[in-house]
Amino acid sequence: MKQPEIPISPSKYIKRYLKRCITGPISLLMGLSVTLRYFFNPKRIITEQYPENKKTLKMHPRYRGCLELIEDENDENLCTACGLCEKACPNASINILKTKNIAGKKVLGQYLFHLGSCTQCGLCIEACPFGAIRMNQEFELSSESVDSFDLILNKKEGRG
Amino acid sequence: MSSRKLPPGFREEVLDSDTEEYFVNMGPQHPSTHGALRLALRLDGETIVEVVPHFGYIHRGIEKQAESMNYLQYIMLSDRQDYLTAIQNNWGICLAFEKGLGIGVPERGEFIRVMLAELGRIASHLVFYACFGGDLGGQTALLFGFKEREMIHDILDEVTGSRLTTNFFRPGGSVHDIPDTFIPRVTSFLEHLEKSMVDYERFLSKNIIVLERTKGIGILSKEDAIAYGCSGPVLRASGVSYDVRKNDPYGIYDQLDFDVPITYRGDTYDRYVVRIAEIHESIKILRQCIKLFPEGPYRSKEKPSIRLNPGSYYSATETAKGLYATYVVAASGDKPYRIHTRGPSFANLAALNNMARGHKISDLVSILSTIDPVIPEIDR
Amino acid sequence: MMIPSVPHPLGDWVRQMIPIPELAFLANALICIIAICAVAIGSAPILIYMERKVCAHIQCRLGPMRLGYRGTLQTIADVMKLLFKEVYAPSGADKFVFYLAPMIVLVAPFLVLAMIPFDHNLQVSNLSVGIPFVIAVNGFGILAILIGGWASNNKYSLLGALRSGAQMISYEISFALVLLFVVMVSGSASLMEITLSQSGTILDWWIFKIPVLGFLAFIMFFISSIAELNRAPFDIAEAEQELTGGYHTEYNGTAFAMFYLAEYINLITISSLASTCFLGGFFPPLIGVEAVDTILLKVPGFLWFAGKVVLMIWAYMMVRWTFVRPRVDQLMALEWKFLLPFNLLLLALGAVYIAF
Amino acid sequence: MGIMNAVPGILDPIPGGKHLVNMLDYVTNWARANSLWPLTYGTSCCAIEMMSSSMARYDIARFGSEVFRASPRQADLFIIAGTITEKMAPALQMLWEQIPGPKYAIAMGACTISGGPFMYDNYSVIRGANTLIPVDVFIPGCPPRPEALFHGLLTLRDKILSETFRDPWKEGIVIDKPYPDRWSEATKAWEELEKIKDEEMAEARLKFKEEQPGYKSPYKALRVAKEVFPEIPHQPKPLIGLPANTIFSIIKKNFPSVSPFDNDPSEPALMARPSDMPLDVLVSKEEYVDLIQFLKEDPRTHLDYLIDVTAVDWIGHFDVITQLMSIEKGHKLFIRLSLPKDDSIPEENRATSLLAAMPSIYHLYPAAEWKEREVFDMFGIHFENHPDERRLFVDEDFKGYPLRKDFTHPHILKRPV
Repeated sequence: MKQPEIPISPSKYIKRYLKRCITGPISLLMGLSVTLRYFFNPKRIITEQYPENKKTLKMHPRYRGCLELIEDENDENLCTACGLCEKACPNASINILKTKNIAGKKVLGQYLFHLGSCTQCGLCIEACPFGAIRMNQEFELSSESVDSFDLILNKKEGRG
Repeated sequence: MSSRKLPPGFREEVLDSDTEEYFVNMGPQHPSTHGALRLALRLDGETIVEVVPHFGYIHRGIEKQAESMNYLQYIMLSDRQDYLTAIQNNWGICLAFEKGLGIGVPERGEFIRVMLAELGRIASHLVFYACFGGDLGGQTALLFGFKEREMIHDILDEVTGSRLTTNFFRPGGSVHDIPDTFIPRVTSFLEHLEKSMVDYERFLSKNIIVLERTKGIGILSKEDAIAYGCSGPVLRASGVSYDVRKNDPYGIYDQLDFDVPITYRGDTYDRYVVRIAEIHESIKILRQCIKLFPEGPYRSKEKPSIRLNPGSYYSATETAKGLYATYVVAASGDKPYRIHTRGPSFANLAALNNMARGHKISDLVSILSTIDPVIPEIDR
Repeated sequence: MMIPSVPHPLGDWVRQMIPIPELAFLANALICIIAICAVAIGSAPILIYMERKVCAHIQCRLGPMRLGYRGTLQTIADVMKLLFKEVYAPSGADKFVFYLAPMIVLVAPFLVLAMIPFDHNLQVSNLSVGIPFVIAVNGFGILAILIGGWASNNKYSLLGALRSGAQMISYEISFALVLLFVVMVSGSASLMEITLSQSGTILDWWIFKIPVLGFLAFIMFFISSIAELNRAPFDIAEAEQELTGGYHTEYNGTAFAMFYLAEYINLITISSLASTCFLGGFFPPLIGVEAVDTILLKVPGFLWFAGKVVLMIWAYMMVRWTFVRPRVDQLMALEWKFLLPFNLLLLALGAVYIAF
Repeated sequence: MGIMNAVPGILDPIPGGKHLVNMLDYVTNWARANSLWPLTYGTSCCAIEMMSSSMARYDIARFGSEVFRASPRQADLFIIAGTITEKMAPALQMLWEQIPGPKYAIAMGACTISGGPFMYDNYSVIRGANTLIPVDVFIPGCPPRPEALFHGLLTLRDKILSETFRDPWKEGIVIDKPYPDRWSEATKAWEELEKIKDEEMAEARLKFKEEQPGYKSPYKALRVAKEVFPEIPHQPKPLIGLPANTIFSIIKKNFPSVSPFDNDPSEPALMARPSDMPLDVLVSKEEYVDLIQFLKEDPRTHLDYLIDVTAVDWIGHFDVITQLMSIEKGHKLFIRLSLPKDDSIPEENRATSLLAAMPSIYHLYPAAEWKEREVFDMFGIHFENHPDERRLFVDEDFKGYPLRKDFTHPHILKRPV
């Protein structure tokens, strides 16, 4: 499976040989000029130093981090436990656990969120008709145990 | 020799009986197989006699899973196919859904789509530049390519909310409108990119070692390129001018003025040149879009639940890798009956054996990187 | 035999203290060995740190930053971690040869270092056949790579070793021829003599002394020494993208650390050789202006020597992080089609230069 | 490490030896925690973010981890970046075994924690990397940002710094259960709690009803006003290449038995076909190859480019759709072959046997080789004269054909909602 060798005349060969002797080093020097320029110009460094820049590091407002319920200062949420987000979620990462309040009405008992399987697609937020959930800007979520990824998002039972 | 049983997949007869051939496995974990691809090599010394790719190391059953998801949820899975240009996959899927729903996209929505898709194309080609340089042994090129790509992903992050898996387009438009900062950011990015590309091209394009290693290597003839179903830059480098954006336009590509870069030798270097030229074409498209960017609604009316009219729908888009075709079979209900996607990498990789035969292992690496495959798109 | 032949104060002191000449000789030799090892091994982590910083700055990033001031302790942590790692040989490997290779790999650079004159009185041994000795010993490193690759029982390692063998044997020729050129023009094979022949101003260094030819010879030396060093862009034996690590694919822990350190110690030796043969060794770059020269002369010679070595190493690093790797056959073609003819031509022109 | 692990036993009883051991601990942990060399391993999206994290903007080198080793023997850290499939799992385990200890693993992304997007209704994805190798740190996200990876690295660093020679590094435990269906588990547990609560609350609720019979909650959930968007109909792009009726008349002349699949064969109906929907013709098995050969060679149609070969399982039969295109003219044609399922195979073997056969078009389009293999692999349709008919994506000994509608697999977890 050798590639066929294309026959080439000696004069052409020598011409090409000499040409390469001259253009080759020039092309290499051109490459070297780029790296030298980059080496001697520390302004080009674009590194963001993550743990050190924690204070100034801000995610964009649309960034999809971890799901959270929108709560007011009394920890009251807007969720009506309609279950649309649950249905919209592609891999059942949201558990709406309903309960009955004292008046016998179905309200949100627990808003359980399985971060371990969440894919941050944002479909739940699009599905919510009440604007009760959002994705926050949190990204420092790593943990040593899988069980810590089951989050209860609501602090209080839903109103209803 | 002939009595020895060849491993599965190999089929060529032994040609050179003087030397002992041996078999080497490249992958599934190997620094230059671009993911979980396994290449079984049949070598004669360092010369490749035959390459047999083995797939499925990242086969995630996306097509099966799609049958139990609704249409909207499937868009999320399309991100995970060609993750380098997830945004273009979103578009391809949404095009097919729009045909089934009979809805269109307002003009502003189309512009948003084109701009994000072209940004995605630049990002993907920059990753190609990076991997190409890296696979040739120049680690610095690897970092150069990613440097500008980060800026694109920062823009995508701001617009879509995620760096890679954007999940941004919906049938009829997109999830959000673009933020006000988008246009100025893209403008300044394009200026920066053009400046950097001068450096980057100087760094690799004329370098004699690169030329020596790529010119005349991995030649894919025009006929073979068509026969193997190659598409995208691989096809265009072989002298076939087929670009879905030009030859079968979708979106607003028929209103934009751009060229389809094409070269004729079909070797590794040409594929590199085509991709670099495509970056410049994408810059041109983006500049036009910025100039023409209209006001108005960014999406058409949302449907409460997406149910396609029963039937089968086909859409073709040009992603950075090539022809990305979606075939949706819809029955009643809100779930697709079957979704099949034709990933460009799958067909492009089919030509690998043809290209790599008779070359050295080092060439195989550079040929593979100019095919620029994304393995999850192949395995799905 | 390494004989501390050049009289130096420490040697004299040892000879005074130990009356038996054989014992004094042994003591002197021991001191030299320890000193060389300490300097070479001690500077290897510094060089690794330097390499990581240089490549980071070329690539617009920062490099190690978090350990010590701007990451200065990073390589120390690396080396210590490697020492505390599990060590095992792959099944099917030839265990004895497998562990022998990383030990051999360090021998060659140390032997070469023994020949290098760091200062007027700072040389382990002043052999009259210095250059032939260096050439002979330097080929020793290839042995380690060859047997290491072979003993690993891995096709990638073997391929790497074979590539390396072919490469080293080819480039040894032009490496030797360039050194021969230096021997020819300076009229001595002793490294001390070569250095002393470059005394005077900066224009008396061999790189500048012979117009054009000296510089060409230096470039030739530079190219062939990169191949000798097995460094990128000529690192086809390692070729991470192709062979996942080549000859040292199967090495881990301490054994790998040896290969890792050897690469940098080799860098020191070759750079020392370059500055000895071409850059005036320990002589300061005098420019012929008295006021400046007196200041320059105040700096001790070994510091000048170290400075030149660092400069050379920096050049090697810049080249490494700039160029892509040629293919195996192209590397051979470069040697046999370009470097060797040029070298022979250079040798002939050198002879003409001496004759006239 | 055997010798070092004996150190505390020897030194601790000696006065002052405790401090020595602590010092040794500190030094080794310091070295290990700050010099984590990752293995170059990545399968999908997360691998790209891992690469990004080593690039100029984020620069993992600041942590001393830019030394990505291609060989597992020199690595310390296994960043499992990307989905793990059943086919990849043995390779992954082998890589882990090849890393010399002390070694650490970071599971990056939702796929490695739970299977992520591929958790439910999936037959090939392993749910949780910790079922294969012991994982130290999990990073959620799909994919996690580079900063999140750094946070994971720092978490791991803290974990390493807490090791001592008294309790030295040892290989962790691999759990034997995949990531469970937490949704169903939680729902079940909640239901039981609810039952108890209902019982407990019954009285109070009755009392409440008696006290406030017409009680209405003062709270009313407000719907977020949705933006109104115009309704825009779909506008097909202008036709490219030959129109459907022309193609069909060319076919009809030579192959009279061919009929359009989802269209009226009459001329006006074909003319009215939307321009962006290629013509779909139904062909018999006998004429299939001949028709394709004719269409490829006829200069009018010149369908020289194979887009794809795919199939659909309609419970009773398979439809195999061959999608062809003409590169220079641009028109497309779908050729559909309806294959009845082989009824002679007994019920218990149907799932694992090939149920239909059709001719291969490999000799016309080399591209068809892998496409047909994929159809064979996914649907169990045999291609006659195919050069290399092996499983493509799944293992050679995989039972069943995944894309059939009646496919079942023990690993499949049904999505509960």
